[in-house]
Amino acid sequence: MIRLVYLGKLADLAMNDTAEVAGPLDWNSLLAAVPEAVAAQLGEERVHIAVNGAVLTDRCSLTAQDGDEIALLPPVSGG
Amino acid sequence: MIRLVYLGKLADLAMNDTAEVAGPLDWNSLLAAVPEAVAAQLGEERVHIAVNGAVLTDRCSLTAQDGDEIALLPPVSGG
Amino acid sequence: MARLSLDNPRDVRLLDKGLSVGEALAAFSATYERAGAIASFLGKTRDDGGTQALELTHYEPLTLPGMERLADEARARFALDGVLVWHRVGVMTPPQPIVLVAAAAPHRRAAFDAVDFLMDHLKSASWLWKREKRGGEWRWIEPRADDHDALARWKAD
Amino acid sequence: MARLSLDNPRDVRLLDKGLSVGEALAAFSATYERAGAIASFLGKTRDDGGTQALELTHYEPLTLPGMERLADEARARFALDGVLVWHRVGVMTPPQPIVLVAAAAPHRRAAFDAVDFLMDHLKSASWLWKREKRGGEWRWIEPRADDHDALARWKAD
Repeated sequence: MIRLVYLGKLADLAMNDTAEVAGPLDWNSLLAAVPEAVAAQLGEERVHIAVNGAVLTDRCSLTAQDGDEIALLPPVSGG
Repeated sequence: MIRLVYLGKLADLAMNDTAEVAGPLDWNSLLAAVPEAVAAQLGEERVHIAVNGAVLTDRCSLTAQDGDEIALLPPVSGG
Repeated sequence: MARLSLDNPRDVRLLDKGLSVGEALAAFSATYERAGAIASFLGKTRDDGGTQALELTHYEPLTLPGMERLADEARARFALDGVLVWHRVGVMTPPQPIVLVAAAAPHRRAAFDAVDFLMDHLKSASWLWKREKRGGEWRWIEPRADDHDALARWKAD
Repeated sequence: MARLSLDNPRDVRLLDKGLSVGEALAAFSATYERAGAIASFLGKTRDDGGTQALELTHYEPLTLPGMERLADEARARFALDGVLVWHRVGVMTPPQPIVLVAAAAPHRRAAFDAVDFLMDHLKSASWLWKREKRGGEWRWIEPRADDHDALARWKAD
């Protein structure tokens, strides 16, 4: 299984902080695997994707296997 | 008597922090009353004069009577 | 008070409890006692009457490593003796400290600029997500346009 | 630690003894606990190997009143909740604090700018005279050209 981690408002939209989905996943199958409200947000350029703690420069190049962790990172705000 | 207060390097030049001189004093008699090395410094625009804690806008307008305190204020440096 | 021990030349922390600004800055000043200039910034939840609570979420694999890289970037960019970058995570209520940044340097300008640089990047370029509770409702905060403008200053040169 | 009591909205002091930065900033943060932003600057005698001692002279009738006016000017100029302006006088040896400035404000920019403004003016527009002892010789310090440039920034607008 692949672990999805929803950060910030994506966790609200997914109504969960995490989810497990069957691998492998690419960008299109990720869009299909997440709740519709999350998929709509992923359409925005400002959501970043990290695989096993490494942020993807080109998120469309996503490939993940069972055992990987994919984090969905909406716009940040700290300080 | 008028009390003169030498600040900063002027105290070194006067070899004293303070001095007493007879009043009244105007700008020219002040120049005559202080040690030569101090008078040379007073020639510079950057030395300010305060009478009884009030800095003179035009130091040439100096007038002081017995009982007054004249402070001679060279360029400052704090912080 | 007991001396807090700081990592030198950078001390970067994510804190899930309150922080004591006095203790932290006393320790920072002692750690860099030969530095001529120490600038600091403390950001607190603003008690403007409306904010009931604030929550900061982080993502373990990214947030702290990203802050450590940011601290190193500040050290590379400015002539510093050392930096401190502490950020709260979790739920907090006003008035509680959220972020404390300090920079020690031989000269004032470098210390000031480093703190400014670190704050701009923590605010809108670190892996943190902030939400606010007002009137019983939680709302996610996104950086404002001027936060992005502030960040862009550092990219111009 | 015992709570230090600060004058609100400005606490201006000439100190003839050492100052505890941790205690001062803890008290400052507590005094303005509703402020979202607190910026501070601590200047210390720089222990560059050569400086054996430093002496700061003041002139009672001018120095403290001038610093109080400066603090009020900062409050008039920036949107602040309060300021702290402390300056050491007398003889000190490295590494000792010389100056501590802090500003509390609703927003970060105002707090930063106020500390910057206060430091520029303390450095070259306050009634203080500094001399340094190096190699056994005392030498009076005058502001450098860039100190005057720093001051001029605030007059342009």
